[in-house]
Amino acid sequence: MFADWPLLSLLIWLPAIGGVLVLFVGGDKHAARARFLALFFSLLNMFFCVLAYIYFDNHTYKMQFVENITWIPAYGIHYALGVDGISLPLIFLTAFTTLLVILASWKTIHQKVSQYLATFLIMQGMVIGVFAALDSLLFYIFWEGMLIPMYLSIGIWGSENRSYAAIKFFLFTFMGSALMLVALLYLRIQVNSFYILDFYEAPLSMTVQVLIFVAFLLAFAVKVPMWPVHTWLPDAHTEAPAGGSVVLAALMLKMGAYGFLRFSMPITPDASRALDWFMITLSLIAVVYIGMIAIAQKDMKKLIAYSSVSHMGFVTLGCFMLYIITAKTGNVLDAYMGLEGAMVQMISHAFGSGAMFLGFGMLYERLHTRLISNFGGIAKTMPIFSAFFIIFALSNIGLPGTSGFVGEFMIILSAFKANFWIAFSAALTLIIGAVYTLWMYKRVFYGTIANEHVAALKDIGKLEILIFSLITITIFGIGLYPAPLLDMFHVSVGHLLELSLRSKL
Amino acid sequence: MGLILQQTVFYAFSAILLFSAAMVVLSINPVRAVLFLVLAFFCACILWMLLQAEFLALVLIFVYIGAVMTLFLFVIMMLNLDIGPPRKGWLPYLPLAVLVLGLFIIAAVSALKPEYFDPDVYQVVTQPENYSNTKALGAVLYTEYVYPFELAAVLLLVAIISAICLAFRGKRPGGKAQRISEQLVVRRKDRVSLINMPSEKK
Amino acid sequence: MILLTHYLILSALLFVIGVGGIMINRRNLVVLLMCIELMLLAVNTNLVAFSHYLNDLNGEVLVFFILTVAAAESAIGLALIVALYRNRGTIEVDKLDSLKG
Amino acid sequence: MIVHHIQTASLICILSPLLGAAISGLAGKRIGNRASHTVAIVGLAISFAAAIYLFAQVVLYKVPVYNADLYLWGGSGRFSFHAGILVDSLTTVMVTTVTFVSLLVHVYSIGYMRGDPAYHRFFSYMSLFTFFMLVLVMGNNFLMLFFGWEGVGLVSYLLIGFWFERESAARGSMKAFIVNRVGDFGFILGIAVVLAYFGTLDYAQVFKQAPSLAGEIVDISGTQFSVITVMALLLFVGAMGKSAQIPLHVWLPESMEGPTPISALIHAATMVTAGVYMVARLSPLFEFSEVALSVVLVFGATGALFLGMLALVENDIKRVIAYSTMSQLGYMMAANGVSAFSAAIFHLMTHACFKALLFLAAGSVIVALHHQQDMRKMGGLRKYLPITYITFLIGALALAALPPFAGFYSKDAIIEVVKQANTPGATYAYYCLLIGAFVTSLYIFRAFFMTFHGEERMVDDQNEHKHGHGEIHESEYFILLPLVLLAIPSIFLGFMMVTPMLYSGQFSLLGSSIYVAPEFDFMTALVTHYDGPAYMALTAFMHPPFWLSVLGILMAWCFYVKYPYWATYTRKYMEIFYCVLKNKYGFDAFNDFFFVRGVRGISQFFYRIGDVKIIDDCMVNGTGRAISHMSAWVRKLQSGYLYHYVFVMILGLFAFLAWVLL
Repeated sequence: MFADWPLLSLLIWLPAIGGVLVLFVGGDKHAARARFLALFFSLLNMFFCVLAYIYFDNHTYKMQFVENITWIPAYGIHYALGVDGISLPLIFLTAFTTLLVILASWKTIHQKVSQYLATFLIMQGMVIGVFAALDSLLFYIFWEGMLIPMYLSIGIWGSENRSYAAIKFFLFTFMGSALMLVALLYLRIQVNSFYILDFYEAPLSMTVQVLIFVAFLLAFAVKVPMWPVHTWLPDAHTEAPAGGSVVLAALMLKMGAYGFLRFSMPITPDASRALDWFMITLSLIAVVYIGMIAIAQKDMKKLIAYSSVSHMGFVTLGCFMLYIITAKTGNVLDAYMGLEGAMVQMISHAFGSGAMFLGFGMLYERLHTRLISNFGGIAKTMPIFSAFFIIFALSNIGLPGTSGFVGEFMIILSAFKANFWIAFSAALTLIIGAVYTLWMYKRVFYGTIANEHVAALKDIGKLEILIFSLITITIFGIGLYPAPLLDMFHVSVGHLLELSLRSKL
Repeated sequence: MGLILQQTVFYAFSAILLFSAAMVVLSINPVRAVLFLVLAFFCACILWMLLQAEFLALVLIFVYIGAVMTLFLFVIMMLNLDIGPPRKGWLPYLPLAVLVLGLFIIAAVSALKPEYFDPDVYQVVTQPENYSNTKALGAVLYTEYVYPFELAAVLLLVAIISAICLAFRGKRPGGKAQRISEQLVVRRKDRVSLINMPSEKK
Repeated sequence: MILLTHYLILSALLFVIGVGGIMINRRNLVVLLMCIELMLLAVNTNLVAFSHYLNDLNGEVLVFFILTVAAAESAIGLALIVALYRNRGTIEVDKLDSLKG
Repeated sequence: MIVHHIQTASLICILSPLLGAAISGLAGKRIGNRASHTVAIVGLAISFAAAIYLFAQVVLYKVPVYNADLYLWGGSGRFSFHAGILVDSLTTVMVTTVTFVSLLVHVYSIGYMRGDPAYHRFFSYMSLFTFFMLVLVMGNNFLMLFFGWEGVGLVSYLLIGFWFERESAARGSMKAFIVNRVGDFGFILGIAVVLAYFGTLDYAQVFKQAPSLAGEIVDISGTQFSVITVMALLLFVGAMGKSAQIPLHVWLPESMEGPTPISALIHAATMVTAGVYMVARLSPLFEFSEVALSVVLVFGATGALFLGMLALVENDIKRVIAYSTMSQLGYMMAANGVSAFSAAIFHLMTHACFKALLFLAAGSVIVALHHQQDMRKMGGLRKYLPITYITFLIGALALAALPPFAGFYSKDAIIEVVKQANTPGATYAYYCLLIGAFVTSLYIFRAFFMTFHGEERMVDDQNEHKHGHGEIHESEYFILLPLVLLAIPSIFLGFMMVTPMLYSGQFSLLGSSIYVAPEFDFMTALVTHYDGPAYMALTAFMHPPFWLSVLGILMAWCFYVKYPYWATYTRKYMEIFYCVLKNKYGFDAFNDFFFVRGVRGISQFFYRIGDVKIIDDCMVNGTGRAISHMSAWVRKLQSGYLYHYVFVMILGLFAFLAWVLL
């Protein structure tokens, strides 16, 4: 019975409507009411996500749950939605992350509660819209639209330096996407349609492809973020509230990588092929250089943020290796692993980093400091929390059995197919990641109790244990049995490879 | 009218026109400047007559000199500005102004090349004896240009209203305006009060 | 023989004097308005001259409208000056720099 | 049918420790200490029973090799990765050793860890460790190997940092993990090479294809390498990390910050031997690269001698044994290097028993002295700790390779086979190992005599008074039982197992699970001179290693019991030598300077200069600043003066005119 429902529209608009309703609940006097309402909507959304997963057919690369309504006929803009094996996991991730954020806000947010919850519900709708849109203008609207709630969440619930961070975040991402709009309009003129799928068929000369690629690159690279346009992320992360950081790490960064997969590679395959060395170089710089920078951090949240950038370097590396691999072996099948590894890395990074940000949020709420030197010996006072946190840290450094391993493993293995030195640099993350994560863990959790604030800490409560358990189960689930997740990718990735490897010239 | 006379009139009034225009700019006393402006308009009026635009020339006299210039004069006198030398003389700016304006004049004059302004093309047409500039203008104005004409009228109205609005500062307290409604609702007891005075004791 | 060119030169000079007046006048806003009148006069003279030499009445119609607009303009301009004087106590051009960035 | 049983048994064997770990770890607080150690030990006992069953099936009844995939872990393109189990003789030998030692260490921990606030956590970790170790040895592909590999590394990290309040423990655990990660860095690249050239990670398929790849060449930035050599060397980097080979050995001494049972189980008996196991398991790869074998040999032999020498100047009893472990791991690696994989595994087994014994005995001493580890503050303990004394002596004799103790058979075989070998570097290795034999007995008996003989030097650090004699007493039953149980195989294991393990030709116990290329088959040469274990023990005095060991013991006796001032003299006259050893050849200083401070410096530089200054300050905020500077300048154009605007208008007009005219 659900198969005929407009599931994607529900997924997008239900949280948005929920957000508005939550907003109407009003002031902090009715905070509990707002929380339960938000939780209800987020669970409802999760339910529809599960439905979508059940009805999803992973034997076809065709878009599914397609909705198509003419929206602005004068310009040929449609309200067109649909998902394939690449976007559905990300939508699932979005619903799940928002649920976690709402649960996590229960104890940490006490001011402007309904507004906070509404912000994240609306943001959820927007992000799902980004992943589900088939019309490029619709995509663009969701893409920009989600900046507003994010901007607000940093600007209102952030810490001291929040306005600088919020503006930096906004300008960076906005600057990037301005050029993307130009590219979209150009493509619209070429194919006389705003459908993304029609863009794939547009014949484009090399020069045009390179220009479009660069325009897309700016938009997506800022979002991912790639070196050297990454500096907004540490600032945004440090200043954002816990929920904001989680959504930033878990969802926003994925939008950039998704853009590469959905736009750059299939629309401008020749330019991608010609510029893949550039992308790979930037990715490796992100992996190694940013990893080194993470070591130097004194601010715990910044450290996690830099590690995020470093991990996203893996994603972009996995995305753009396919050209070298196929050029070397001539076998498309060899290229699957890098791309699928990148996508697993996207999902797993959401849990690893997102969970660390959530965990840090709980610490921050108790201690109100971000400096690592103000922590120490927390394992003594908060044993359960420390146990959970080490699981997230280990997922972050890619320990086998955790989700973080799967992506890194697949990407490093396929990197070797491309080039020894790419694999070598990428594998350095094994060491660098361990250094910054464990050093941080040592300084924060191990050692003697640093000060009386730490001594007075209380361990996490039942709700927090619930949240962390959900994440832990997912981390181990993906780590020990990634096959179901990978099965969702196969056919869609195959189609994507086909699109990305042909020549448009 | 003979050609010589025409030329004499043109050159003479042109000279006066330019002189008075210069004096408008240069004179320190604004009243004097207005008076020179009036002179300039008068000269221009003569020159327009020479161009057989009698109606416009007269309008210039009546409307401009009669109304607008008076207004200028009125404002200047009302504001009662102190007349003193400018704090910074205009001399320092003069070279630059002369330079730029000189260039401008050169450019403007160089535009007057014979190929653009061939005297054979720009021939004066001799009008018939009973030709009336006023009549011809009116014929065009009230037929072809009636719509813009009405617009111009509205524009003037708007200008009047807005000028009043700009200059009007609202009723001043202590004004002596008559308040009719108050006068009408007034009662006897408001105006007349009977005072009971005890009679003087003897 | 007076040619069109003569009138054009005359009005060019007149116009330049008006412009120069605006530039060198630092004292009085009213004089600025007067300079504008001078420039309008130059333009009008041009139009009348063309109208005459091309035997085309449209030019004179245009002058008529310009005169109307100019009258309106100076009325509003003067009203503005009066309002300005009331608010700021001066109409010295040098002191009017509230638009300064 | 039997195949089915084997699968069930191996699953029970792997999963029961995990279950024990889960119960004692998650519910430990609720069910109490007693229940949690019971659960863990029962889990392990089941696992041990299953291991014995497997051993019996495979070794005694010669059941064919069981190799099956359990489930598809994940697949991509033409690669698929499975989780699978391989049960062959090598596996069963390892599994039995691991579960046996682990079980005893579990029992030992009841006594050793009594009263620790995180008692249940400790048992959970140990069972978890056993689980990972079993996955490591029972996996049938590189993925499982890597999974177990990193898993044991993780538990090792957790256990070294078990007393995390201590700064040294926290630092040691981190160092252990990171150094191991350096090894894993090579390991995962090795796996990548395997996948790239074989297209699969399954052992069986890889080994089948290995001969065909022997001549393949890979081009790495212009230089030609043999594929197998690159592969084997990268994998060996992983083994170097885990098995504490030079130069990645630096973590092992610091791992002694963990509780002593951990040192016995993880850092002596099982985990550190994973590298040895790995090389043996991958023998079909290593055999095709003489370069790789030679590297393994040279690194192993160097470690065997030079790391053993470090134990001579160490005063911490646990660290002495730790250096001894590194040295013995060097012996095993050297055996691997000359393709005597069976000897390596044999030494691994015997070493697991006697080294665990030594550690546990040392732990018993430490408990008796209230966590005093400095041997300078021990002495004459023979009187108070008789059982510990005897078991330690047995362990020491086994380590010193005196016949007929277990260590003799395995170590002597290694030295002999290296002597026979003609692998490049074998001569150097032979002399290293030979001197190593002398050093071994010297340091272990130095420790023995310093601890149990001589005058009593026990001083309580806090109270500055001598321990009352009544205070030092023999440890409790739970501690002594494992000591005795380990002492038995330390004596007899070698005698019993040497024939089936080493000298049965192609019928030897490990059989087909290792592969030795004909040109490297030096073990066969030894078989011809072999006449049974008793004969071997009796003729030991005909070989130099025996005399070197005895010399070592004698020297130790002279230096530390008879003429203690000799030691002082020697130290005085060999100042430089002493200094070099005391500074551990400068590895720590080098690492500290080059890696720790170097990396920190570079990352600080990257952050402060690269990110903050150049990107953020110069480019990001610089753009903002440039714009605001520019607008400040442009603002001046807007002076607010009418005549300026007019002037610009005129200029514009002029320009327009000029454009029209020109």
